Amino acid sequence: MHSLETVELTKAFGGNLVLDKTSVSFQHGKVNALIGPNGSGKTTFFNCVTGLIRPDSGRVSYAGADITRRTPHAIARAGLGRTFQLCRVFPRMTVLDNVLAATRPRGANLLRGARGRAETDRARGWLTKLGIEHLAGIEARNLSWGQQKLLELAGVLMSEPETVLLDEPAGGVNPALLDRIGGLVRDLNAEGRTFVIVEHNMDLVMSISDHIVVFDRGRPIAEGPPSMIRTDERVLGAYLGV
Amino acid sequence: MPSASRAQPARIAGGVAVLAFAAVALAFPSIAPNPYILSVGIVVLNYAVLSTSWNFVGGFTGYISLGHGALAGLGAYSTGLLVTKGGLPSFVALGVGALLVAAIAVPIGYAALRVRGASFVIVSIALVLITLLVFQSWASFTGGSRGLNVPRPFPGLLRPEHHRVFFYLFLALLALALLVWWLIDRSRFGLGLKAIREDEDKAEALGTPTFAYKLVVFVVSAFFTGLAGGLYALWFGDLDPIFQFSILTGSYMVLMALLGGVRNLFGPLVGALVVGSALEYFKVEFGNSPLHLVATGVLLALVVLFMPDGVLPALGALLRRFSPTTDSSIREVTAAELAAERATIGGEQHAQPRNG
Amino acid sequence: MPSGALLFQSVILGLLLGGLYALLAAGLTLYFGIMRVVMIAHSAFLILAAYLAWWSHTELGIDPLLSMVVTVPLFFGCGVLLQRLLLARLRAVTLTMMSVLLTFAIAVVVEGLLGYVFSGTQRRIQLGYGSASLELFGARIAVVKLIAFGLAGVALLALYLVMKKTTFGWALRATIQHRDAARLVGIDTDRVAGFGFGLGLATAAIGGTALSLDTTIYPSLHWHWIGPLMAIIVVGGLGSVPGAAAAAMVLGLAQSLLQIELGTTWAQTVFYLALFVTLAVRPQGFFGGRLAQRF
Amino acid sequence: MTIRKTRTAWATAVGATLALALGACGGDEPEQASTDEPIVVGISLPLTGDFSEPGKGVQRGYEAWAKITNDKGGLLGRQIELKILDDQSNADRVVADYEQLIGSDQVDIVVGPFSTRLVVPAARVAQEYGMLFVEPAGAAKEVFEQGFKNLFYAAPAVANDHYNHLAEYLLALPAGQKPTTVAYAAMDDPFAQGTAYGLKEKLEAAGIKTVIDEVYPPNTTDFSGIAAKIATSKADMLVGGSQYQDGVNLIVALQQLNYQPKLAAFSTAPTSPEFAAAIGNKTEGILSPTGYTQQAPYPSNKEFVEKYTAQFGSPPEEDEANAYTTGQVVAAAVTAAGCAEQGECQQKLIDWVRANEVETVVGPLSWDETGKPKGAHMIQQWVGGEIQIVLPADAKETDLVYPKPAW
Repeated sequence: MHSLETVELTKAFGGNLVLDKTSVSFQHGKVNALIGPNGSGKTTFFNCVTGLIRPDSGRVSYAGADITRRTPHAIARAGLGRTFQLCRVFPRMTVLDNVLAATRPRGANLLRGARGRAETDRARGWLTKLGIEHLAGIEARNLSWGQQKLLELAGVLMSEPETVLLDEPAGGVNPALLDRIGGLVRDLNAEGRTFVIVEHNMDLVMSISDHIVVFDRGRPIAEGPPSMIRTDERVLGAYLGV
Repeated sequence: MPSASRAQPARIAGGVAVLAFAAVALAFPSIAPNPYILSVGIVVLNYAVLSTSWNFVGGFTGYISLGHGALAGLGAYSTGLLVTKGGLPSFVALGVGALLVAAIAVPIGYAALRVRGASFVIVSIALVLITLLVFQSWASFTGGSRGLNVPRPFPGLLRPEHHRVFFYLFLALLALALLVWWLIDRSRFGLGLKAIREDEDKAEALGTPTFAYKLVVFVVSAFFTGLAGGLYALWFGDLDPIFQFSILTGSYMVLMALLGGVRNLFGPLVGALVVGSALEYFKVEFGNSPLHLVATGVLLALVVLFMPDGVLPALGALLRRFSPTTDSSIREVTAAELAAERATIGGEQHAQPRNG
Repeated sequence: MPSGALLFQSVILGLLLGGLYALLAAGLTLYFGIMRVVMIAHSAFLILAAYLAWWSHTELGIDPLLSMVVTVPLFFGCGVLLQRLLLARLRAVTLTMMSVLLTFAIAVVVEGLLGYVFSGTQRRIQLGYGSASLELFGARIAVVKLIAFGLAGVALLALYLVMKKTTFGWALRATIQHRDAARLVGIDTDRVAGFGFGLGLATAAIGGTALSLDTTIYPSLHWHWIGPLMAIIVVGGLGSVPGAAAAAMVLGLAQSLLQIELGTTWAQTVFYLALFVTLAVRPQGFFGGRLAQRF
Repeated sequence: MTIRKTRTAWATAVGATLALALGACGGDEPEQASTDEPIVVGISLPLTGDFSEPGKGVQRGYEAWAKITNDKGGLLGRQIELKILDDQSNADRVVADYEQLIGSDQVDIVVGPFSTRLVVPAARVAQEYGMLFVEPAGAAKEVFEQGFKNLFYAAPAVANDHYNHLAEYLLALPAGQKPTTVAYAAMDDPFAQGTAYGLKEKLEAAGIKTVIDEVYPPNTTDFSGIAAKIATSKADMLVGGSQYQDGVNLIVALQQLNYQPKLAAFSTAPTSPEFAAAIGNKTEGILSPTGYTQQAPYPSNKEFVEKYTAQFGSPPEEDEANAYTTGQVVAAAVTAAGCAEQGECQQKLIDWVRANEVETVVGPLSWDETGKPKGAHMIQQWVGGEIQIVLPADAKETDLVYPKPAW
């Protein structure tokens, strides 16, 4: 069964076609990986899916609903959470507030105190799970790169998305942290969250994903379980340029 | 965000300062040596209300408006016209007028806030110029360049008494504006707004309806600006488009807010006290000269270039560097944390499940 | 219903005005293209140039047009310094907002200094040929307006040639299109940006001289110019020089024609209406302009 | 000494406002004016901004009055000291200025600023402090509809009556020569517009058609649009309700369009010394009302013209004369009431002016209960390169040229 899928998604910047009639579908409740050489359109794909960029043509549907023209926050509220390639946190807000900012109050709740007990507990919960709870009171700009990655993740998780899109979660983090993120993804997936991960680190991809989609020049060239992808020479071709 | 990591002594000091200000403000009418000084006090208070109102947009969302002068002018004129043409009682007119300004702010915000970045500033400047044009040209309705004369709400009072009353009215309005700012600041709405200021895309991706948030806070800001303008109209009595819709009013608000620090509740107030008093002082000592403009411009440029977070915060940081007790030590702390961090990671490594 | 003669006269006036708008808007567009900066001080420098022209005429008795020999290079230098010393300092994160504030501050300083040196009194150059005019199919064209239009035209043409035909122009366009790419192909984008600003400010010098021939000037006059100009570059689609020129002509004409029915001041509102409509309906502008979205 | 007073006052204000020096205040009671002290006369004038040209003229007028009076031993044996503030032609500043002059600087007398737009707010401040307010420039009828009890306009006539003599002249013309169409262009300013509309009412009443009626705000600089309309209307006669620069600009724009009316009348601008040069000396036949002429026979005027010319190197114009007149009125009141300080003295001064007639450089002046003077203006015309009185007949220096030669 499919939750997130795109039909003939197309996006061009100026002259060059970045997404070329891309039709992909990701498996619900699984850890999906999206790989491919640099410039194969993975991040653009994410941006189109999450509404940050308007595709020129094509459709994006999530859980059966067409979300192509929705605003990013509407898509987020539909259950799609994402992180950014160069991780983005709110630099001048404390770690705790960074996470709390992910709550989505409505109506009268908007005027209630931002640090309500329930939220704060949940936020601290996530911080603890990611092992940065002790930094709660510090402004995010003072965190190390790895800590910021974790913080961004905590924020996304705080917004309780059914499906989490991670854009290079392993980018520039030390091996130890890498394992930790990998483990975390697995745990959360076990709790029923769907993941779509763009990642260059093959070890991580192969170790955690159930289903892999390979991009080349803005279109999928292969998909399947890690075991299959490992041996697919089209993939090797794409990477080695043979 | 100072509120988050401020040491206890600093907080107490702050409280004392606030109380001291309140005391002086309440006593001011009786210690002011003559009516002129009192009227200056009112002008400064008016600046304080305006820049605080401005800070609803500037401080929370980081969107800088140079056009709030026009909103104040609209407040003044709508109040004045409601009294003279509509025959409403002065203070009813004040309220209705402010609501009108808020209503006008909706379409303006819609045009200005949809597109990100400088277009907001452009629209805000355009707003001043267009309102000036309209209120000058539409003489039959607004009185045009001859200005509009707003009848006094308390005709009986002599001028000094009149000043005294309005001083307290402005003080009350200031308190109200500060209260609302504080409420938003600590609210979830406020948190969302600050998220927008920090990184609008990120906030949007986390599910914050950024456009709606910006629009709402812009309208709130417009409402208070309108109130300030209207109250000024009732106090001052003579409205002239050239002055009511002057680009300078807006830039004073920005300067005051930036100077005092847009992230602090009291930043704009302090900025207004400094700049406002300075303006009037130099006028008395050296008379009016275009050098006021030069000073304003230079000051603004310096703040923008070197202390975009405000002068007072910058000074505060400077002071803190010398006192060990407070949060200047963030960096060392994080250094320590980082060490701890690595340790923990190292420790957890083995615990990690190895699957693949 | 206005007479045909009046319509024709207004069309002529509109075109003459539009020419000047086009030149100045071109300058603004240049800045925006280079740094995504809305240069509020542009028109302040315009008025400064006008004052220098007036001063050199009344004090030194030389024809205002000659003042350009000094002002144009002077302004070019100012532009370079402005970009290198001030705007380049701003943090990229807050560049748009802060640059507007900074240029606004500069505009206010210029206005203040003008007021201090020349006083707030309205000034006007008294030329021998000030009220001379040519007959054209029953319409009258003031010689001074014609000269102003000519200046604008020549300056625009020169700007176009520099952009299209010279290596510097090539580098400038490259920088505008894609800064990083330009850097990759070995363009010193900082230097180019600086010169680009100089170029923009030089157009202000020419425009100011043209302006001084036939208008009364006073220090705060620049606000009456920056408003329409900002409207023009937004309507024209930010970053597109032809777009700006087209918008300038259209709006200039519209203003002049609306004057017949609405009078001078109401007619000016057409710019702001156009601005609001554009932003509300079509933020990327009506005459193309790739950069608009990013604005 | 007033300076020092404001300083301490300021220390207090700033101190208090900034919550720094609570103790620094008090002890600022205004000293009682003793007879050897000068009489301080407070004035706020537009020395920069829209009205700076006439503003400076008014300033010279006041300075001339102070000097001439002081040379003759001052008033009540006290010297006159002027305290002039610049209001930048800005209504807000004007109020703050008079607030400061009366409340803080404790001046003994205040007199009016320039331009009706500023007179009304200023007069209100003076009224609410119970001060006498004689003013040289609040000529529009609005001023006298505000119900001021303390205001007196020190000139022969209000704006709407400036053209009375011209109206009579035109309406007396035989049907053939009488202009049939008129174009009006007036600054949106009570005074300037008042002059033009005063004439408009009278001519329309006599059935002379209005073909163009344009009103423009004070900061207008581009007159080509208005000029185009007027030119294409081919009106016989043109009436400009102008201050200074706007009149010049409009005339130049009209000359660019080669518009040649039979009659062109502008308020204020043509009487200014720079006028001829400003429009390239194409002044022939331009009309203008004036409340003052250097040739006026009144005794005080001879003295005024002499000493003024000696002081400033050029003879006085209308603005200067009005300011001087204001001074004369105040002087007369002070001498008669025998006092000049704030407080009950002011009411004495007001009552005296209300009840009496004052000999001035523009002739004997007296006022109705609203402070409106009872008189009319003369009409001048540029004839043979200089501006001369042409109406009324008994005061004329030369004959009115009609229709006017081409400019």
